[in-house]
Amino acid sequence: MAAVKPIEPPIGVELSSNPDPNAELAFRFLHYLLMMREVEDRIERKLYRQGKILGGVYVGRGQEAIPVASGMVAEPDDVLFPSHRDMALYLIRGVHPRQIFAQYMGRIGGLTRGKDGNMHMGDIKLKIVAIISAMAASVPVAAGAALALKYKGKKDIVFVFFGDGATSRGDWHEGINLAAVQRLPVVLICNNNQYAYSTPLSKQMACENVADRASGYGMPAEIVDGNDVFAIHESVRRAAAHARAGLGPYLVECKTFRMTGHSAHDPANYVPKHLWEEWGRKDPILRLEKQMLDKGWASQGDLDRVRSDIRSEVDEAVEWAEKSPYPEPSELLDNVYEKPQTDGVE
Amino acid sequence: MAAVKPIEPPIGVELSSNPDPNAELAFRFLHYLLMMREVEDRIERKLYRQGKILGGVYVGRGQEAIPVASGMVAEPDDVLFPSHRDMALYLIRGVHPRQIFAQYMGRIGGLTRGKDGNMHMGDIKLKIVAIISAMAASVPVAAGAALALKYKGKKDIVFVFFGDGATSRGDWHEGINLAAVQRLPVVLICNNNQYAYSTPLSKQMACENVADRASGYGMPAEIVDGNDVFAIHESVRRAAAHARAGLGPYLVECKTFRMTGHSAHDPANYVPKHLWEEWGRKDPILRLEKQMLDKGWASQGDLDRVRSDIRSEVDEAVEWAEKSPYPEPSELLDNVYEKPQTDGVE
Amino acid sequence: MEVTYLEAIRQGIWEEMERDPDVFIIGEDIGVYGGAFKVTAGMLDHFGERRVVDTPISESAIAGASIGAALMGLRPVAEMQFADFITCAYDQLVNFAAKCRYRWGAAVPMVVRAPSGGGTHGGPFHSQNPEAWFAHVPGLKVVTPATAYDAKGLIKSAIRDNDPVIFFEHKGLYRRIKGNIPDEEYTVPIGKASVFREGTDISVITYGAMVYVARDAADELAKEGISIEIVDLRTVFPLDEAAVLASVRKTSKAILLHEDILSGGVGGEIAARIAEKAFDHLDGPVVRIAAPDTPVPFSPPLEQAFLPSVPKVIEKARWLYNY
Amino acid sequence: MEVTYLEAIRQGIWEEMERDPDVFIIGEDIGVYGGAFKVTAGMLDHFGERRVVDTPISESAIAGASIGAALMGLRPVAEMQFADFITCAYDQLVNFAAKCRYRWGAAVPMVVRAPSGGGTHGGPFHSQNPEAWFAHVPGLKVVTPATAYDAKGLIKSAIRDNDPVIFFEHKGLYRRIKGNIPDEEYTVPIGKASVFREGTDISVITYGAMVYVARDAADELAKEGISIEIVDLRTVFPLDEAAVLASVRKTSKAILLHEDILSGGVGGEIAARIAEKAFDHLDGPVVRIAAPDTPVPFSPPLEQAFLPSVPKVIEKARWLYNY
Ligand SMILES: Cc1ncc(C[n+]2csc(CCOP(=O)(O)OP(=O)(O)O)c2C)c(N)n1
Ligand SMILES: Cc1ncc(C[n+]2csc(CCOP(=O)(O)OP(=O)(O)O)c2C)c(N)n1
Ligand SMILES: [Mg+2]
Ligand SMILES: [Mg+2]
Repeated sequence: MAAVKPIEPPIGVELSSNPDPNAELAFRFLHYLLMMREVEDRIERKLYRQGKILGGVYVGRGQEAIPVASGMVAEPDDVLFPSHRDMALYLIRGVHPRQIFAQYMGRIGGLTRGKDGNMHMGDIKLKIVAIISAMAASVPVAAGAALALKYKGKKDIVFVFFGDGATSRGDWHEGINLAAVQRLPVVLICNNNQYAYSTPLSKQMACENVADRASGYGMPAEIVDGNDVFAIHESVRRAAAHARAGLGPYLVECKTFRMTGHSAHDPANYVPKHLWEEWGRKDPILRLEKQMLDKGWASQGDLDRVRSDIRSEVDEAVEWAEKSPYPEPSELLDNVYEKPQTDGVE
Repeated sequence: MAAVKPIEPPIGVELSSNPDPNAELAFRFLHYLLMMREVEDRIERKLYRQGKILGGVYVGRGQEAIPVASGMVAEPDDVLFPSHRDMALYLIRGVHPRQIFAQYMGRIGGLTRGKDGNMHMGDIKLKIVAIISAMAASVPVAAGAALALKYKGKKDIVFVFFGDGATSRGDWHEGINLAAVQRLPVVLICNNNQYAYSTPLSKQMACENVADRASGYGMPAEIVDGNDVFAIHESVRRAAAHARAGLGPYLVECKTFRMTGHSAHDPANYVPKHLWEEWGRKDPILRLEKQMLDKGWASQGDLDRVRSDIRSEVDEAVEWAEKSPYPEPSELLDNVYEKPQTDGVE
Repeated sequence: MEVTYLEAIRQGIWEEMERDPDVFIIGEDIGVYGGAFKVTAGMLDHFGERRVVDTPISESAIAGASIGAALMGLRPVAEMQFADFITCAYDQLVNFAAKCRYRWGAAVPMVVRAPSGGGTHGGPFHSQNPEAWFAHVPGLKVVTPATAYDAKGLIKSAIRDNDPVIFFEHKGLYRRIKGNIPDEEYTVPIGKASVFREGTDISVITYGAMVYVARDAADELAKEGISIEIVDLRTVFPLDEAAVLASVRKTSKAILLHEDILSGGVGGEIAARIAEKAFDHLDGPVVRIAAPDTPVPFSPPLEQAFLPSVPKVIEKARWLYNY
Repeated sequence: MEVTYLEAIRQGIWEEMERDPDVFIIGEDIGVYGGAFKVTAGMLDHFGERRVVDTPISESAIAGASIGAALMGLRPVAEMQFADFITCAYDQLVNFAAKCRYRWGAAVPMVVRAPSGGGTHGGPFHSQNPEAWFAHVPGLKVVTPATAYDAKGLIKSAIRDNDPVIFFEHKGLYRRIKGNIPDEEYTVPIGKASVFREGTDISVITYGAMVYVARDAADELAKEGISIEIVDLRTVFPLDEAAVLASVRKTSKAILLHEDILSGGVGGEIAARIAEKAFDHLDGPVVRIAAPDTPVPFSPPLEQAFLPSVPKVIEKARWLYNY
């Protein structure tokens, strides 16, 4: 299968005449951070409230650095198992915002043609596996994908994403244990945003860090600032190198915070105010922008340009998606099985 | 509910005129060790081969010290969740060998009146919960029992038993995590006999010890020689004290070896010969007997007497069980629900 | 007093917790958040953490812990955040909870509440109707209320029942359906169907949200002089076979209607009972109306085509009437 | 060549592994031990550790890993040590495996082998017939062979199928049933029933171990001049409705027979199809014979009373014949 070329952030790249190699990387990070933020803001704060998007809406506001940094580490033939706050992974793999909006609106322009909604999207050609709702169900499946890559003698690896709450599921334990015993090439990326819906860590686990569980699987783990895109990039690169070297799974725990409700209908009154303020100051985008200005990688004008270009790309994508038709009712019966189904449908 | 008085090992007790308090304890240990060994030998090596026992037969040969020591620590009102190699727990709680043989033969004299077989026996009055076949399914259930004891403000605690292989089940993870988060009074006793059916530890887990998993639940754990009944007794006493003090779950990993096949039909050819020899020398019964002689707690004559008394008790119990009738076919429909069932049984 | 279906369930649980100190609730986000659908709203404040147990994301442990607590004499009321996740607790429910009494005489008085059903654009994992997966498990009882009155009366009976009960609450009814319930306390027996509407020409046997689809179809058909009797099963396992057969013997024509998919659905079991035990009374084929054998699709036009509809019921009823 | 039902399955898997390097097996104790029932005996030596994956005790991970490998283009053949433990993998199978193609067009070509059925004194957890729990899940196929010929032909078709297949092997048939199978390679199509025995008076529609109970009853009944046609479903989901209806239209009387319990069993679905689509051809009630709604008991006299028997079939058939 041909490798998938990520969308280039043109502005960013062209502007980094700066010799520091991190300058260009920073612009790439910024592009995807802002694109994810803009796409999800549009979904959660506009289209959902306008009633143009139905069903559950979960966004990764404040956590964007995790999928952005991880997605930039993954090679095009690596297999991704995003969770429900990892939008950037799709963007980096070249899924167009048009397709994403169409997906959320249940149009045929979406990745599932309306069969499923929101983050439940995948594309086997892009090597992105769609989650099911059950938290952590992807973990054993990711182990199996890794087993297949090893079976075929490939050097590709698997990235599987999950939250702190998902680690309480039996599937999380079984999947990681199997991957560890079989030394499968899996990078485990935990977004520890300290809440699972309304449930704080103290009611989720009795250990301090998700990483404390790694010893039970004989695997290495590291904890990283989940709002520092460069730091995550470093950690995930170490994890990927470990997995690619055939040394088995490797856990990266990203400490972050969910800067919104669990889903679009959740005001999250259960979150103490001070946490919003505290973590608001740690916003990964503001942080990166400041860094870029401080290091002289970009001018305020550059940053504004990136933002405005993204905004117009997203405007266009929403328009496109709204024009994408709904599926025909007849499609209801398509693709239950490989061959058209005759039984149980009249 | 009235506390259940264990069967006294008369000989043992009366003989220990020895001032050392451990002398009497040693006789109690010996009684239950030998009784479990004798009962299970009779089941596996005689009745099963004679075709008098049908279905699966799993015994704890070589691991008897684990249920014996643990069962002696448990207070009569503590709740026990035996696994399939913990026969001594039933004996200590006062289940008569007659009932056990009848259970294995599918007679009404058994604890389940023939509804279920072998180790699948429980008695809520004795506070012993019957396992289901699915490994580790008892762990979340044990957590719930502990939750109930805490809910009622009792000081009683729960003991749940499992093997090394069972720790790979999602239920094991979910149950312990819940117990840890809720700080429930559960003593977790692992018989690490290095095999799960034909599967060695190396294919079961990527960590060296089951105890390595404890940190993931923020709970203490200790590793003990699973063939040293006094050592296990010490460890389990510490664990029970911890749980009874309201400090949450505590894991005791007992390193031992399964001195037989997985079940009566398994020759276990997959086990390297040297392991049989090595562990045969560590037999917990021979070890205790030697200790009792060395310390002058008992004479060879005493020990022989204990053995022969047990043998005749078991002979009598088998006779009794063989006379116990099979259930009437009409009992098939009893006890599906509290009230006699009318639907689906025409 | 008129209350919503949701409020009726909430009141039922609340009253039982007031009445019996051994009743407690356990599940995900049921405490400070009051549950994903707010069925347990206010209970943490009123009853405290001891009796409102927020758990990790561990459906199997929620079910297992409920079993353990029930074995010790408590009466847990567990919540699955969505019925679809009950699959994660399947072994505990069908093998542990269901079989304890039969195997060794141990009672497991527990309730598992599961918000089920579609029509809410929930997609494949927030819309399923899992009742048939449990209406095949001796030892369990499966309850599927359609009205506010029954919802309250049945949740109270479920909590008092000494056997494990799976209680399916239809999400689409939570706030859409209101009903008058008495101020004084009452219960509704598990295992008894009710005649939701009397009729003479055709028996429509159904439950849950489809009761209202049947009702709307019956209103239309009445204008054509076709008299529909609607039997609301209320409990789908064990079945109230007598009620079903009585209605069919009266009307001699039967339609089985459910939102769950056709194959392996509860309707098949009931149609089979009719075809075996009311055969001589039948004046026409036993008709089934159900969702097609597909996952539940997300996009509105697809979901609309998926769900059994009033026109579909009218069409089939006309056909059967003229048979 | 004459082989046992067990050996036929073993050969089928073996041949497919020889034919297609993407086929591999995964499960507990399937390697050095050759599986609890020895179905995979010799495969580790012949195919090596890469293609014979021994796992921890993790049914959900076995199912999940099979899905992941299948998504990557391999063809896993997973073994549940006993069908009863498939409940531990329920979410992965009914929510992940079954729905991938429908949701996002991803093929999941995997097989889950599950030794099921009673009559072996296995008790409540080593005797169940879980097919109905899956014959209600669109996206899955559920296969239940009765003969050595079909067992081999169907396991080969299941492995080549591009959709997930749950393959129930009846433990009671493993060594008891022998059959001649061709030396040259063959397959048996999934989704097609077969007429196990031709007859004219009554159609007995069954599958798995009960095919032989039906056969023995038919032999007896033949002496009384009652001619039984036996339809072996072979696949219970999706159903071969056409074959069922064709037989019933011919005989105009139908008995559904299965070892699984009555309520919610596959027999109900088929009886319903008959009552709806062959109604005018029926000359008598659609009779069902199945185990009662109880767990599977351990003690021989109880299990004997539990399992559908030849005398029971004879009695019901006589009654229906004279109806
Ligand atoms: C098995 C299961 N139970 C419950 C849910 C409902 N649910 C959806 S997301 C969520 C919280 C997940 O928390 P976490 O894993 O920390 O991820 P986060 O949303 O915080 O990123 C819950 C309980 C689910 N999806 N799956
Ligand atoms: C969920 C589940 N899968 C498979 C089995 C079959 N089985 C019975 S015992 C056993 C091995 C258990 O190993 P371990 O937990 O180490 O206990 P041990 O027998 O060694 O004492 C297996 C695989 C089972 N009982 N439950
Ligand atoms: Mg979280
Ligand atoms: Mg073991």
